Amino acid sequence: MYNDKVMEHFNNPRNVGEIPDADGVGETGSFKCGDTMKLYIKVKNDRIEDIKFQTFGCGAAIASSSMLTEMVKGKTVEEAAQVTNQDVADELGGLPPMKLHCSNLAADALQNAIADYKDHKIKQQSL
Amino acid sequence: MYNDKVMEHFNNPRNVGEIPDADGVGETGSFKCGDTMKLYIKVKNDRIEDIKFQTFGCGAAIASSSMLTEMVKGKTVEEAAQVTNQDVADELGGLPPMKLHCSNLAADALQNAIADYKDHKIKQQSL
Amino acid sequence: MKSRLVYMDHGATTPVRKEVFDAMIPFFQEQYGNPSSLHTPGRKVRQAVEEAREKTARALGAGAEDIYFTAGGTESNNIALRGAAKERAKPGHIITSSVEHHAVLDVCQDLEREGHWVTYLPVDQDGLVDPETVKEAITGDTFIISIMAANNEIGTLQPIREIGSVARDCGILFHTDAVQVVGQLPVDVNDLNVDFLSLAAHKFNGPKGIGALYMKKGVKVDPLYRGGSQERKLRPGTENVPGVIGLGRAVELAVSEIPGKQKKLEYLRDRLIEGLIGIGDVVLNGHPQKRLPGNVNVSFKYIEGESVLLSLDMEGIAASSGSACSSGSLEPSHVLSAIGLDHPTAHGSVRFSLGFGNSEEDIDYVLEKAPPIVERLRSMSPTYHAR
Amino acid sequence: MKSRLVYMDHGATTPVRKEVFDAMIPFFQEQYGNPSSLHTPGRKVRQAVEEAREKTARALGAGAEDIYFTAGGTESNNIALRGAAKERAKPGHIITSSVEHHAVLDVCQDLEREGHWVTYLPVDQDGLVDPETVKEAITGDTFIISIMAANNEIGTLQPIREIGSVARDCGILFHTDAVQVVGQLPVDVNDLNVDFLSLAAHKFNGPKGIGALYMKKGVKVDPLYRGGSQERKLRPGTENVPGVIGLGRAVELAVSEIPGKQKKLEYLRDRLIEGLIGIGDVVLNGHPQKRLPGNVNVSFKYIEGESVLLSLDMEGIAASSGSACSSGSLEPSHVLSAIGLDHPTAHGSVRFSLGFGNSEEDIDYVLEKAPPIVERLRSMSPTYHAR
Ligand SMILES: Cc1ncc(COP(=O)(O)O)c(C=O)c1O
Ligand SMILES: Cc1ncc(COP(=O)(O)O)c(C=O)c1O
Repeated sequence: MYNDKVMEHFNNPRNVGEIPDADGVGETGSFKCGDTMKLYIKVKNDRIEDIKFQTFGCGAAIASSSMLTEMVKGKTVEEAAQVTNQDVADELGGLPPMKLHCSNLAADALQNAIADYKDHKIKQQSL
Repeated sequence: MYNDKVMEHFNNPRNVGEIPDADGVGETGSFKCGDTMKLYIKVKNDRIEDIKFQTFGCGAAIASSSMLTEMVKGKTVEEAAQVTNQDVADELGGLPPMKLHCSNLAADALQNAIADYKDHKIKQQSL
Repeated sequence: MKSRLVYMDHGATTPVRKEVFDAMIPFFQEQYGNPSSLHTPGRKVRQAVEEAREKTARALGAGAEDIYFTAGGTESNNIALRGAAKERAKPGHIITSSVEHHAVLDVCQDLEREGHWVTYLPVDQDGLVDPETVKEAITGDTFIISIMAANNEIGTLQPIREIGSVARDCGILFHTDAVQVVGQLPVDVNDLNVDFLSLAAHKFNGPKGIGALYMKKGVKVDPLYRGGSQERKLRPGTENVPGVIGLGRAVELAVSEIPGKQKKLEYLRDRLIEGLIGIGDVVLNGHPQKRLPGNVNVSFKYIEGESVLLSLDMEGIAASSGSACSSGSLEPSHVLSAIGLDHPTAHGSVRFSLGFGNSEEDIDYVLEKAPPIVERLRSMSPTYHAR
Repeated sequence: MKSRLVYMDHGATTPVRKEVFDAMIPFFQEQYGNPSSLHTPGRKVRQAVEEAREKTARALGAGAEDIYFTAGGTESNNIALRGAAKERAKPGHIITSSVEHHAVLDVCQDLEREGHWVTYLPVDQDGLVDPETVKEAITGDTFIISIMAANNEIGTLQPIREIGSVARDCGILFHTDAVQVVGQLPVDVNDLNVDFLSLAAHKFNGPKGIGALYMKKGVKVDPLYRGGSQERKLRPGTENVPGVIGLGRAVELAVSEIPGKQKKLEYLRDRLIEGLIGIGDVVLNGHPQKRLPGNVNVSFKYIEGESVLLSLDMEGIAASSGSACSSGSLEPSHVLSAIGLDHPTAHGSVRFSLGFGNSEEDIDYVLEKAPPIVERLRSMSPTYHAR
C-alpha cells in the first residue's frame, strides 16, 4: 500500500514532539477521518529554525507530517508557505489515492502555524 | 445416474426386434421427449409366447422396454395387462425421477399391443 | 470402468492444466491473506490478484481497470445484462439471439417479467445471426444487444465485429458471451467493439468457479450484489484468490498458444467430422467453416443422443448431447430447434468438443468405436427400420 | 520482512487446512468432469458434490436438499434477502440491525431504493440486539428479519434462537448471517428457528470463493441469477467443484473440533484481552462474555488504528482495524458507532481474531510487542499529551 519512503518516515518520523516556546502553533483535524495534527514552528530571521509535530493519525498522516517538517526546515516563512499538500505527497513518492486526504493535514497545519506566527508578530509590533 | 441393472439391460437388451407375424402390435411415442417405441406380441393359449420391441429412445426407454418384455413373457394376456410402468421401474431397481416418463413408454406400448391383439381376436371371432 | 478415457467434452469443462494448478497452490495454505487486509500477508495477495487482472486484460487487449472477476460465465452474463437493465430508470428494449446460452436467454426472460421487452433474433440453418437483422431490430428504447461470440452447442461463430459496429453506430451497449471463445480464438475487445465480454476460466483449462467480465471504461451498470468494495463494488465479497490466480495463468497460457492449438484442433475436428459423416445418415450441425476449432456436433439419424452417449461412455469416450433426455428438460435443445432441426434429428445430436489433451489417436479411437454403437442402436430403432 | 508471522486476522480470512486442501487436489486435474455431464467422469464428480452437500447439511443439522452452494457469504446474504424481496408482488418491510455486515446492510439500502422499507434496530453498548425490539418493530408488511449470528468486528453473539422464535411466532422469514459463527460454535438450524443461514468456507479454514446458503424446505425465493439448473436454479452456473469439496471437508472438520477449539480460543482470547487492557487506556469493544471464541477487539485510546496495524505488521503481527483510515472509507466502522464509541475511540480500535493455528506463544509475542508500539504512537499524539 505505502511505498518504502512512506514507511521509512512512518517508522522513523523526523521532528516529532512539541516546542514549548514556539513562535507559531497550528492545529488541524479531519472531521471526516478523525485524524488530528499539531505543528509547532520556531522562527529566526524569518526562517523556520525549528519545527515539530504531533499527530493522532494513520500512516499517511504521520509520514507526510514528517516529510513536511524536513521539507520546510531552514526555509523562509514565505517559501514554506508555498509548500502544498501535493508537494509533500510527491516528495514521498506518492500516496494511495484514498490516503491523500490524510496527508493534507500536514500542509494545512503548517499554514495555520504560519498564520499564528504572523498574528503574534503583528501583535508584538503593535505593542 | 442409472443403476447397474438398468445399465445391464441397456447394454444387453432382451427381446429386441420385430415379430413379422405378430398377433398384436403396439406403438407409442412421447411427444415431449421424442422417444418412440414399438412392441410386438405373439399369443398362444392366451399366453404371451413371444414378445419383441424396437425403440428410438434413451437409456431408460431401452432398459425399461427390455425389462418389461422379460417380465411379461409367459404371462397370460390378462396378467400382462396388469403390469404398470411403476412395476417396470421397480423391477429395474428404480430410475432417476426425470427419467420416469421415458420408461412409461414400455407399458403403454404393451397396453396398445394387447388392445390390438384383442381387436384382431374380436374381428376374427366375428368373421 | 474402462481405464482409457477419451475426454471430448471440453465445451462443458476442461481439466486444470499443471502449470495453472502449480500457480494456484501457494494461495491456499501459504499466501492466504485477504487482499483487502492492510497487513503484509494481505498486501502480497493483493499484488498477486492485480497481476492476474493485468494478465487477463492483456489477453483481451483491455485495460486492467476494465476487468472484473466474477464466479463464472453465468455471473458475468447476469451482471452485464441485469446490471445494465437495473441502471435504467425505466424498462427498455433488449436484442439478443435465439441461440444464446441459458445464462443470457433466461436473464432476458426474467427481465421481460419485470417489464422490459426482448427481441430474440432468429438464426439461419448454420446458426448465424445476420447483422442486418440486428440493425433492423433496433428501436429508440433499445439499450443493450447481447450476442454470443460462439455457440456452445453447435460451435457457430457469430459476426461479433460487425454487430459491434452496428451497436456502436447506434450508441447502444453491446455484450458478448465469449465463454466458448476466449482461449480458443484471438479476442480483442477494441477490435470487436464490445462494451461487455464474459468469460469463464474452466473452459480453457483454468479452475471452475471463477470468471471475468470485461466492462469498458465509462460504461455503468447497477451492481446486483451489495457488500464490500471488492471489484469496485461490481462484485463484492472476499476474492476467490486461488481462482483469480488460476484464471490469470490459464488465460495467459491459452491465449499465447492459440496459433498452434487452433490449427491442431481444426485438423482433428475436421477429421472427426469427416469420419462420423462417413458412417452414413449422419449430419453436421452448425456452420461448416465458421465454427469453434474444437467443436464437432452431429446428428445420428434414427437414434437418440443419450443412448449414444451412454454407449460411448462405456467405451471411455466422454461427449455430450442436445437431446431432451440427456438434459433433464423434456424439450430438445433450443439451439437445435432454432437452426430448424426436426425433433428426431435434434434428439440424435451428439457434441464432441476437443481440447488441449486430445490427439490423433483419440480421433481414431472414436472413429473405431462409434460405428458399431450407431449400428447397434439403429438395429433397435423402429424409425430406422421404417425409413 | 520479519520471518515470524503471527496471524491474528482469522475474522478476515483463514488459511486452508492441509486436510482440506488434500481433499480438493484430485478435483483440479483428475476429477475435472462437469457434474451436470452424463458421462462417467461427470457422474463421479456429481457424487462427490452431493457428498459435500451432505457433510455441510450434517454440520448444521439440516437436510442435504436445503443446502445451496454459493460463491461466498456475500452471495448467500444477497440471495436470501434480495431473493425474498424479489419473490414478493409488492414492496414490504424488512427488519435488520445496525451492526450487520455490509453484505446485509447495503442490500437493505438498495432494497429501500426499490421501494421496500427497512428498520435498522439499535444495539446496546455491547452490541446486542434486544429480541423485544424485534417484536416491536414487526408490522403487517414485515416479510423478513435478518440478524447476524455474531458480529465480525466486535464478536458479539446475538440471541438468534430468541429472535428466531419471535419470527416463527409471527410467520415471518428469518435470515441469519452466520459467516463468523459456523465452525466456531455449534449451530443447529432447527434449534435456531432460522429459515436462511449464510456461511463462507474461508472463515473456517476452507477455500475462498465458496459458501453456502441454508434455505428451509418450503421457503421460496426468486433467484437473482438465471442460467443452468445448477443448485436447483437458485444459483446457476458450473459448480466450483474443488471449492464445494473443500467446503464440505472444512465444515466437517471444523464442526467436529469445536469443543476443544472453542475452549482453547476462549482461553487465549481472554489472556490477550487481559494483557492488552493492562497497557492502560485500552478498552474492550463488544460483549465481555457473549463473544466469538477468537475475537479480541480493543480501542487504544489517543492513537489511530491504522498506525497500530502498520506497526504490528512490522513485527510480523497481522491484525485489522475498524478505523476509517484502514477501511478506505472515511467513516469509522458503523459497528463501533452503533455501540456508541466516540470518533477517536472508534479510530483507535484494533481487532485481533484468533484461529486454528494460534498458540500461547503468539499471545506472549503480541503482549511483548504491543506495549512499546502503543507507547511510541502515544508519544507522538497531541491528544495523549493534552489528556
Ligand atoms: C458477518 C459477515 N458476513 C458476510 C461476510 C462476507 O463474506 P464473503 O467475503 O465471503 O463474501 C463476512 C466476511 O467478510 C462476514 O464477516
Ligand atoms: C456460451 C456459454 N455461456 C455461459 C456459460 C456459463 O458458464 P458457467 O457455467 O461457468 O457459469 C457457458 C458454459 O456453461 C457457455 O458455454
